[in-house]
Amino acid sequence: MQFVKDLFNFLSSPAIFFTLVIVLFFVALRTRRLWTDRVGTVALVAVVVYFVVSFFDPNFKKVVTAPDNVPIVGMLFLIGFFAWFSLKQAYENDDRMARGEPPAEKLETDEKVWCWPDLVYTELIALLVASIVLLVWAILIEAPLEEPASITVAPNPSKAPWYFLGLQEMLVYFDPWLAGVVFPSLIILGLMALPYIDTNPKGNGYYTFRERAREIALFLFGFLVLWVFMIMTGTFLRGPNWNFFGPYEYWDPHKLVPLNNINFSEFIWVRWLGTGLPQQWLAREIFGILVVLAYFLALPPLLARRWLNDIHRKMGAARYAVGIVLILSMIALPIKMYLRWIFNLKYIIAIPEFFFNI
Amino acid sequence: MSSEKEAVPGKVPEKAKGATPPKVSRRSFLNWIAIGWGSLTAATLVGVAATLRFMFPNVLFEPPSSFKAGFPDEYAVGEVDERWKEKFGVWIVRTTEGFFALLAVCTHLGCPPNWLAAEAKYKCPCHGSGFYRTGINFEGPAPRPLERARIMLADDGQILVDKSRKFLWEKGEWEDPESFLKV
Amino acid sequence: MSTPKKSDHAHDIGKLNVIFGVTCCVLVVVMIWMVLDDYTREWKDYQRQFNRLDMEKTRREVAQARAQVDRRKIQELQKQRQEAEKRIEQKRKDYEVARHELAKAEAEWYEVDQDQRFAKATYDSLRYDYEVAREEKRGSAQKLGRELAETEKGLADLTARLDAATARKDSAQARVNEYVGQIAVIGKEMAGMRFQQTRLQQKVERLQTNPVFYVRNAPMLDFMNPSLDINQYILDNLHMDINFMTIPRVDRCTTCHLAIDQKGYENMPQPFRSHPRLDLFLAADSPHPIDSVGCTSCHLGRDRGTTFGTAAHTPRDAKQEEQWKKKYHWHPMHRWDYPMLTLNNVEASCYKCHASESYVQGADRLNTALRLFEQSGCFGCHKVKGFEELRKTGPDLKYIASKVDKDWTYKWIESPREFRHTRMPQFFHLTNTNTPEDRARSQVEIHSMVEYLFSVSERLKYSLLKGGGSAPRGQELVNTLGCLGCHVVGEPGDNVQVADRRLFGPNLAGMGSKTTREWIYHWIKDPSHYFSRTYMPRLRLSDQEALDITAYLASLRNPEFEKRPVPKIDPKLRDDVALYYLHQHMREKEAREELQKMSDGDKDVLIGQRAIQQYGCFGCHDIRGFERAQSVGVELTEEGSKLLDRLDFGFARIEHTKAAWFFQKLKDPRIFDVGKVKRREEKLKMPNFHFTDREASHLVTVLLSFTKERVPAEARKVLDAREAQMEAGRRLIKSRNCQACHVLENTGGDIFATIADSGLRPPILEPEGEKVKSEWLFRFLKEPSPIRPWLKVRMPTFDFTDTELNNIVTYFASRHHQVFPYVTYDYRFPPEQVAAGRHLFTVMRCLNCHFTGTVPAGVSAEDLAPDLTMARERLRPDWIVRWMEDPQKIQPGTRMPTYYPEGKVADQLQGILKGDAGQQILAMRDYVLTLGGRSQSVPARAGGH
Amino acid sequence: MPNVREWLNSLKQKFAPKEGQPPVPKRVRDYIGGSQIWRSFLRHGLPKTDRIRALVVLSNVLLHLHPVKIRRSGVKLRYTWCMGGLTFFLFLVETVTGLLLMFYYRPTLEYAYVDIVELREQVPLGVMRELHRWGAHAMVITVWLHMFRVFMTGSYKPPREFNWNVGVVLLVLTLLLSFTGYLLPWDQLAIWAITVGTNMARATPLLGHEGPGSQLLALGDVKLIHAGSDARFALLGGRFVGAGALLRFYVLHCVGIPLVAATLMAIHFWRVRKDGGISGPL
Repeated sequence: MQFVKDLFNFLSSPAIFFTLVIVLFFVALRTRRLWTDRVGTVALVAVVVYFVVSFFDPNFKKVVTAPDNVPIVGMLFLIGFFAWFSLKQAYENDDRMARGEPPAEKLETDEKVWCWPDLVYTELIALLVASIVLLVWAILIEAPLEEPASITVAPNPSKAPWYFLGLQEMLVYFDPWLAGVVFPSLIILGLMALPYIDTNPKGNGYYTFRERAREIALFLFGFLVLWVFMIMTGTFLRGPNWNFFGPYEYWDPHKLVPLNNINFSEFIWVRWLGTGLPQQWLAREIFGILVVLAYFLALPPLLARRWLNDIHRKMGAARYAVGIVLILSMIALPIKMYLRWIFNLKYIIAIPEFFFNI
Repeated sequence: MSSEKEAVPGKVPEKAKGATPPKVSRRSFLNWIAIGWGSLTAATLVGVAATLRFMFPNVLFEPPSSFKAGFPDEYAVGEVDERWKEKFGVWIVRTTEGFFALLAVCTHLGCPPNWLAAEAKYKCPCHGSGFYRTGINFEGPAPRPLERARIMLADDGQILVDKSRKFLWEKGEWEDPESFLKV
Repeated sequence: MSTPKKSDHAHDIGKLNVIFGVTCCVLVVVMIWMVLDDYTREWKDYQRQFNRLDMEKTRREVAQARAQVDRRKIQELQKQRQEAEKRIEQKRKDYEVARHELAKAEAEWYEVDQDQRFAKATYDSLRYDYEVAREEKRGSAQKLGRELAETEKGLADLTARLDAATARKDSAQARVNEYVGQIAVIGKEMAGMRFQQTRLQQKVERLQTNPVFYVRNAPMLDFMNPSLDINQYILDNLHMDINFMTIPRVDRCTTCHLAIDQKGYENMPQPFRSHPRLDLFLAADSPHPIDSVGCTSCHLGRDRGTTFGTAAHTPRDAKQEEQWKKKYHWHPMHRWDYPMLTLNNVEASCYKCHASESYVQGADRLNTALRLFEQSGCFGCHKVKGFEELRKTGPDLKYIASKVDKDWTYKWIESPREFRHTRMPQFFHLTNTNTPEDRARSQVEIHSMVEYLFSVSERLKYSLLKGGGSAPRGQELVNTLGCLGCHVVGEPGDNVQVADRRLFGPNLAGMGSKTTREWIYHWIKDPSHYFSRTYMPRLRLSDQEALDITAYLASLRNPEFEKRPVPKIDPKLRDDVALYYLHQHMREKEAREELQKMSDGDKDVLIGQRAIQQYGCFGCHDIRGFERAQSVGVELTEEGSKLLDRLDFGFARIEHTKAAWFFQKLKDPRIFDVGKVKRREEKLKMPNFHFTDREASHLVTVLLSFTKERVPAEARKVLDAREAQMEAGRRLIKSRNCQACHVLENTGGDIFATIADSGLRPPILEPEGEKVKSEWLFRFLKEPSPIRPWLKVRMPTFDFTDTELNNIVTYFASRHHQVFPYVTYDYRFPPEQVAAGRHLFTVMRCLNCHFTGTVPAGVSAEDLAPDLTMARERLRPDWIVRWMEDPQKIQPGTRMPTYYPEGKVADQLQGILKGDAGQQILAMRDYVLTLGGRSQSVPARAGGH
Repeated sequence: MPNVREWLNSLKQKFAPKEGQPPVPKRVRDYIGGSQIWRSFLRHGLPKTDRIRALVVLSNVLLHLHPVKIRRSGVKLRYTWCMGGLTFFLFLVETVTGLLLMFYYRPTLEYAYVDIVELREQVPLGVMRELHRWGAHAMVITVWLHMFRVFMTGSYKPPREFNWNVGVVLLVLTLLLSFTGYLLPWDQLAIWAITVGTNMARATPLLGHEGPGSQLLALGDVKLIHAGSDARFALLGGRFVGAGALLRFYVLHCVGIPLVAATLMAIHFWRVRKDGGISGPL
């Protein structure tokens, strides 16, 4: 038993877990066979069984049943379900369209029904069900209330509200101005820009995967992997001092994790050239600055010329520019994460004089 | 537009009468519209700015996080000064180079350590963590060095210690110019 | 369709455009007006003005600082620096090499240091893993243990490398320093010399009204980092009562009083002047630092106000009020209940934190005022928390019939001041009871009061005096024994202007008219027989002395008073008054019946008892039958916080302020009845104390000090163990008026005014605690015996209880941090030491003033010093040493010469004990201590010195 | 008294079963259904005919958000998940429970925490607080799922770009509503979650005092952006999470954000109809 727990603890360490999730995500997205009722049922049962069995572990139970973590568990199930449900429908529609039939929704589009009672009634029932769920939830589980607020005694760990834990998890890899300000703004801007960048006229109003594979892959990668998965990590796997703890590990505030991180400039000047860091910040950070500039300025045209030629042509320069910057920003997160895990890289550009660290 | 359509020869003087004044006044009307919308924009901007300004009160009811710690020449070189420890939880240490302010909070579990002048170390009475004069940990369970507070020179030449800004050694923040007061 | 349309619009759009344009412009203007109106604040003008003044001041200081810098030294340093630079120039190449080496060493060090830190972190983390694994008995523990050991080795290796790298770096640095070190040192030295100047210069720059100033303080931008800013202190401990709750004071006074807590602004115009007592207040090192005591906790006023008016300033007098009205448009702030105290009443605020102390250092006015409050017996009629357990002010009337007769008593009650100056107030024939009817009725009441008092009085049997005394001798005794410390002998009716403490006991004028020789004689022999709780001590008078004094006091008469008639009482009126009192608690018919049954004596007793009850005589006197009576006046515990609306000003034309009302009330307690139609029982009852203006205004301060403000324990003056010990003794010292004769705590010695010869005055007791042994002091106070037999003034016997004596002894010892007042001393007197002491004694001619055993004749009192044979019993040996070292330090002005000024030994003493001052003093001390009776018998211990 | 009796008798006579008349219940129903009050409030009979069904939706301000008729796919839960509707419902739940909580809750340092404890322990049906809090969490989840569904069905594509944008803003507002409410219990969870959350605002470029570029906003050595004048301060009304923050968050939570959100919701729903109803394949 302990071995299995250790294995799970080991697998859930950020680097491994994240890699597994990415691989699983891309493999699963393209595997038609997964999106069927049977697989869905099996997966649901498996996850439920996993939770039930894990409940016997005190450490697991303690974290999962913390009052404010209950909604997150619920959310994980709901999002898992709906992800499966939407993709199932998408693949079914794809199959239909492959057969030359219209998507399932199309069959029902042209026929109209009376709002009263069809819609209003279903709405009413939905409200009733929601009310019942909410009331039961409220009766059974007390809303969390801890000790009175104190500005001097910080709980360890101090966590943001759960829906922002993705951002807090990002803080491990990026400075707050990026993780807390720039990236959230980009997420909002990106979402708002979505209808203007995505010029694919297909897939409007029905579930489909094949017709919008790239859009869906990108969006789901952002939503499921970079947002929901990060929230899960931040909630369940981050303990005192924001150290990583496996699901069956005791949250020991004394746990020590070496943070032997090193800046890009140190790699270059200290390790590689052996000359020591230059005094002047521009000279010191010039390589990092060049790398970042190249990533955002040189990479897009390069991509446009080589691999994304068709997209570039279809979208036009303006859409392409906005879209690619947004996508590169999104990808920057996993890139930085891997750089950290593999090279212990702290900052690509580190100018603490101006609070400017990337 | 419509007047043009309806224009009939008999009404010519009328049209001329109607056409000439607008020619003068249209420009002036345009000017009035420009002035109007311009000032309305300005008024809105003032309003928005005033609302923003409203969010910054002239006085604050927060206890000051900083305190004045006397004049530099009141401190002896090489000494750990304990006069502010009880009230503010801060040691002020003067080296040959200058001053730094160490927070008297053990990095292990938050107890206040004591300065043992004879042994030249800070010793935490709770679990025995020991720190050098600089604040670097060398014994006991403390995982990291003591934290430094911002220190600078105030207007009147006194030392100003601001506890709201902390500098952590392990993050390399002791290099920060505000973590150390040069003399 | 047929009629041509003029236009499609209801309005002339062109006109609307114009109206729109104009409206928008007006809107902009109004918006800007709003912003500017908000921006303009009174305090900003003050701050700008202060900036200007401060800059001028700082400029002057810069000039001063510059003048103080040693210019020649600077020039020299500059020259040295140039030379050093030249030297580097000459060896440029070597210097460059050294710098290159240093850069290399630093780079290397940086890398090794980082490696070492990483290795340390890895090691720590591994150690944790190992500990956990071992504790949980995991299989991996062993492997981890091995790994840990290996890592430790690696870490040790890296640490060694780091040490080496550090050494290399340091040596490289040292080499570079060979070139530039001197320049750095010179630079540092120059900066140090110019430190003040630079700092002040920077301040001037900050104070300048340059573009930066205008941007920082521009409207709308001034939220970022304005230099004009509201200053405030939040006082969490000193709350302000806003009725539903108390809230912390937020003192914004320093927004305009910008330099109030800083030294050096004493000559600035207000509001920029420094506080006159920075040693006591506001300064960070004073007992009342500004950040915890603030301003309004003492001065009152509105803490949050930032304009002259809304801060609730209070003008000193009518003249200032006029000025303020003109200058600041000042008007009383009606919506604030606690306007600022005028300066003469500020000390009232001390009391809310220092109520636990009988004597507040620095608050002279409050101390005086509180003593007056106590001596006047205000607490007898007015309940005041903290004054409940005090002794009643007036004498016990238990034996009144043994002391005075009825006629005198009648006249005394009717108008005490006709007899002499006294604290006894006048109850009758006052502003609201001055009509003939009132007077007649008052006379009935007084008459009955006297009858009542005599009817309940016990009588003491005094034997007739044997032999007579001499009045002149008696007068001499009164003047020299020390009676004048507490009593004055004035003319009758004379309000003698002497120090308060000397009015502690009654004025002795008219004694002969008041009482008998027998009473005087027995009283001065032993006052407690007549009044057990009297403060009057025994002076251990011999029979003859007592007779002499009696003769003198009996000769003091007040013929005017003796001649005053005692009116006959109209029985009809007496019946009316008796009926009036009876009617108060029974129906008229019953009352009449009751009256019928009463004898004259009964009526007198009834009226007298009721009158005493009504006027509250028992507040100051112990009177039979009133042991449990409740005080008759308004409770004053929170009088200072009383709202102005609750004070009835009547028709009195005085200023409507609390202070003015109090003052008027004290000066003429019945004034607020003037012009009102009132029945007798409705009238104000407070008697007239005939306070002088000075006394009345002092009492106003006291009243203002009684507030409802509840200061939390943290902010109150809390006595530490030592102070608490001292406090009990201090209270006794105050209540027994010790300071009338002795100087103590820098005050007192009022009797000195009557003793011209400074050698004959009572001793100054400042150093007493460290000087004398506690057991000696205890015995002395219990049974005083003369120390300076030539003094005429006599230390009285106070008949303290042992507890009281202990309190006093502890007080003296604690004052000088003598933690353990009773100490055994281990005397050792090596003969050679004593011999040297004796030799010194003769050389220094100590016996010119001091003596051993008998007082030498023919020496003036001024030149006499205490008998040294008492030293062993009386003095603390270590004090003798300190005294010899520098008597002036202990008791400035003492006639004892300083033999060792600053530790130097006089020429003629050089030969003794190698001319060592310390040794000489010790020798003399030892010698002095052998002078006492038993000293010779104490053998020197083995291994003595 | 006699008058009342007479009146009752007259009523009895009036409703006494007479021949050829329908039974009493029906007559009562007809009486009520025919009364002016009833007709003025409900305007139409039971929706038995299509005309009345249309009238129900058309003549009711609450229901007229809906079209009279709707595509069959639009009512299929399989397609819509009903997440938008649930979000709106939860918003209403939050409004009502929040309003009730306001009767007991005082946003001051002295009382905030004890008021919450009182709600839990003493206030009758203090479970309102649980409803409010769990409803808030549920709303965050449903709004995410709503967005997820809208994306998966491509319903942001023309002509719904504008409404998608409104939706994104509403999503952000929902998070802000939850975030501002998180502080109000004034317990350790609240204060530190908000401290951690708002600490990021310190690093706002230019406008945060620890953000890149804030040093540029300075006049010589006079810093214009510092802890007392930066973006986080505007949010908190103080340098740290204290009395000012509690009050500001309370006002934003109870009035500011709900007002904006309600307005945008009205626009959102109206646009759904104007853009051709709930989306479906074209």
